[in-house]
Amino acid sequence: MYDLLTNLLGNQIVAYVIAASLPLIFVLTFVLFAVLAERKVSAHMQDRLGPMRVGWHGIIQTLADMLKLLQKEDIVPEGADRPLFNLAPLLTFLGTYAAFAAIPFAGIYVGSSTAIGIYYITAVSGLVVAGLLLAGWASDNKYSLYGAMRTAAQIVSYEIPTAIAILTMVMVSGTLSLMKISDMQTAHFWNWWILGGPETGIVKFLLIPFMIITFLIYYISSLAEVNRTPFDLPEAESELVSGYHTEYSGMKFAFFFLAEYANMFAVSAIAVTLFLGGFHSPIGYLGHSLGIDWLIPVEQFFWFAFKGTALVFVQMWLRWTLPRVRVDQLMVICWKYLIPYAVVNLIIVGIITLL
Amino acid sequence: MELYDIIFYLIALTVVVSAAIVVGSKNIVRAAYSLLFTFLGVAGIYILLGADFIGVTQLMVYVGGILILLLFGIMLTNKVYSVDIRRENSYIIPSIVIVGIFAAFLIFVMTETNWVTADPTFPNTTVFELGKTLLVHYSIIFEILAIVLLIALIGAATLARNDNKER
Amino acid sequence: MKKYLKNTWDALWTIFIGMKVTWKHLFIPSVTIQYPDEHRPIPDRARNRLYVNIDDCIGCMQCQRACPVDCIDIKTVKALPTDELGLTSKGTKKALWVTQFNIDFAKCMYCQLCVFPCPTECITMTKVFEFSEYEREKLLYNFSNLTLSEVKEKEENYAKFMEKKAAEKAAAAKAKAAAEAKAKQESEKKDNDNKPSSEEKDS
Amino acid sequence: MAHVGLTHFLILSAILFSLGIYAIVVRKNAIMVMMGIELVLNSANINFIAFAHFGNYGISGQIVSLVVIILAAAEAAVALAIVLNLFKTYSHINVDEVNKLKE
Repeated sequence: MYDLLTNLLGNQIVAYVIAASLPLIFVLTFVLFAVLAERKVSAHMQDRLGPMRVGWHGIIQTLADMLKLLQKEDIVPEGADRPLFNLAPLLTFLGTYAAFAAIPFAGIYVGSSTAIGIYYITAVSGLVVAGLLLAGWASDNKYSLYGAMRTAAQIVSYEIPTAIAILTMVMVSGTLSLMKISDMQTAHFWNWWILGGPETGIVKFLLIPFMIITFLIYYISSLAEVNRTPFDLPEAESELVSGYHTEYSGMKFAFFFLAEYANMFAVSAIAVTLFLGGFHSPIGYLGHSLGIDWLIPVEQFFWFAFKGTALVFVQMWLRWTLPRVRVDQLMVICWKYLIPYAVVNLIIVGIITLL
Repeated sequence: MELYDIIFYLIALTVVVSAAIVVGSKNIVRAAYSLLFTFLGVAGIYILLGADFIGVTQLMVYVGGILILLLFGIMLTNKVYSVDIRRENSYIIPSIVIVGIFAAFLIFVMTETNWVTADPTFPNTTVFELGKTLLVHYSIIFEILAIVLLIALIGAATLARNDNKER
Repeated sequence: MKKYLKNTWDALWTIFIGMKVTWKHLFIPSVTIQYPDEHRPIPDRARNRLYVNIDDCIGCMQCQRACPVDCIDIKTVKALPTDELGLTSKGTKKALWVTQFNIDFAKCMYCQLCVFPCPTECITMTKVFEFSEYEREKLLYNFSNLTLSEVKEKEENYAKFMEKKAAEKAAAAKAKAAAEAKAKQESEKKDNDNKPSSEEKDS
Repeated sequence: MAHVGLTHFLILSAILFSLGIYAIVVRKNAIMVMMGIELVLNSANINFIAFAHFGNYGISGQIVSLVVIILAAAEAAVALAIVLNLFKTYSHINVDEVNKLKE
């Protein structure tokens, strides 16, 4: 992609900037639709209708909301630490957006071709914790601080099962590069890692149940990492007003909102890349059969966005199915269930791959 | 390599300025968040030096671990609402003089020594080589590190535990 | 160990059951009524905005007295005997001009207590409930059908009438007093002729 | 300004090291002292990696810095536990006033 842009524009730096801002366009469009989808899905699951008045079936409701947020007065609480208060939403969004640098959207587009993509993504998610903790502290509000402390404890704890699940996949595939992991699962869906990947023979069938367990562990702990229900204690409306972003309004609140939804897509995208074939089509490419070369990246991008959005939909589905867990239950789920399963799973998968 | 130079100077400026804020800031939470930028800048320096794995490890351990730990320490040991943070520094001027002399000496040594250098290479990734070296030549160190980490964790948990027997 | 595994399995299985339920509900038609476009039928005895049929009002002020929040403000002027006020629909004769009948809906709490005491059933609850306004003054409803000049006229008429009446009364009283005094004088004349003027002054 | 070479990185690390030492010497708050230690460790790491990059010593420098990072993590955990204990005993964490081993 860089080479293409560099040749097109004749300037390396401009090419870098454009290539770096492509995910931003995707994130913004995704958030516009995801917020509406969240409201619609929640409404229909509760036999309601959701927003109906702005546009046909409320289709531009999010746009109207964004306009409203942009016009809102920017309020900073009196006791707040002003520079840190302003820094927090930026830091949170930075941590989320930095993860998009290593996610391969299509065969020709990945922000950074680094060979340690998945490790990098795991690392930069630490910035989100710092941002949220900062938001809670700088707000000078005890509910915000409670929310922030809960976020930090929760994300730091759930990073362990996430990391072990990712480690399992790294061990099976033998690379840290998300692009290479994607390319291992070419074309048809029986090559997806959740169905044993490109392994052959008995190993493939032995791997399937453990891959499904790995996927479940990753998915559950990623839910906790992006603070979605049933793990949304940090922003529990009924007890902490709305946690770390209680005091934020207007544009800064929009940044938190953006970061939250972008994060939802980021973890889904990692799940898709690791387990569900990445950007590869499950049923073969139309571009190959028609002989049109430029159609293939478009198809790849479509499949990637489709799979990612499907997993985001499952997150929303779970949100309106499950109640919120208590703090002690949260820790029990992490330390007593997810981590032992993840470790045992890691060892078993290791033995299977040695076969 | 002009872009390389510009990026180096930008990152070096970030590192030095944010480290100065860490050292000089009166507000301890601001110091901690300034430290975050120092860590990010140092990670950038590592990546500029072709050590991508170390750079990301720096990000993971320092930003995701140590900084959060420091912040927890700050929030648990200071009364957050009443500003009870001990602010004043001691012996500022003698310290500045001595540290300044020390820094000047260090920089003198660094610039005047004729270092033996080779042409730098930028490997695509260092992970493979690192892993091989770590598990072949440095395997005992690797194991000892694991044990040290385990002991440190157990020790930390024991130290920070509430002793209910005393009450 | 067995319990541990069973716990895990139960957790996953019950999550899937819950997800099945929500999935079904995703396709159940929603029960929402889009309010400004569609209305639910309002029950017959619902208590909403008050309406006063001013033609039937006899100005008895019973509703004003019944109101617990004093949102009704009625002023009346007595009619002249020559005025033809007509009858209410129930056949009661009206004797008062209702010059002011204000209901402040910003205060009204829709308790319906004003409706029951009305002898002519002229104040009633209607089904209108959407009458929000941008300015509070617009919630002060005036039900009186007399214009300001008419009100002034009635008041002046009544004042004149009262003056006239008072004058008549005074004259009558004077006449009566004079007659009485005369009678007394006449009766006293027979006894004593000394003080006729003081008696006249007193009356 | 010259082409960025080994010396630039070494000077950067020297400045960082001095700042860290200054923080350790001047600050009274134990957590600020810990931050100073982190700065010093980072500057040492920069040196190791710069020599590994510009020198002819292969990848060993990076391994040493990896070891330093891991030890820093262990150190931070233990130091935080000690600081918490100090706070429990003295209800402050000023290192110059911590002068009793036993109550």
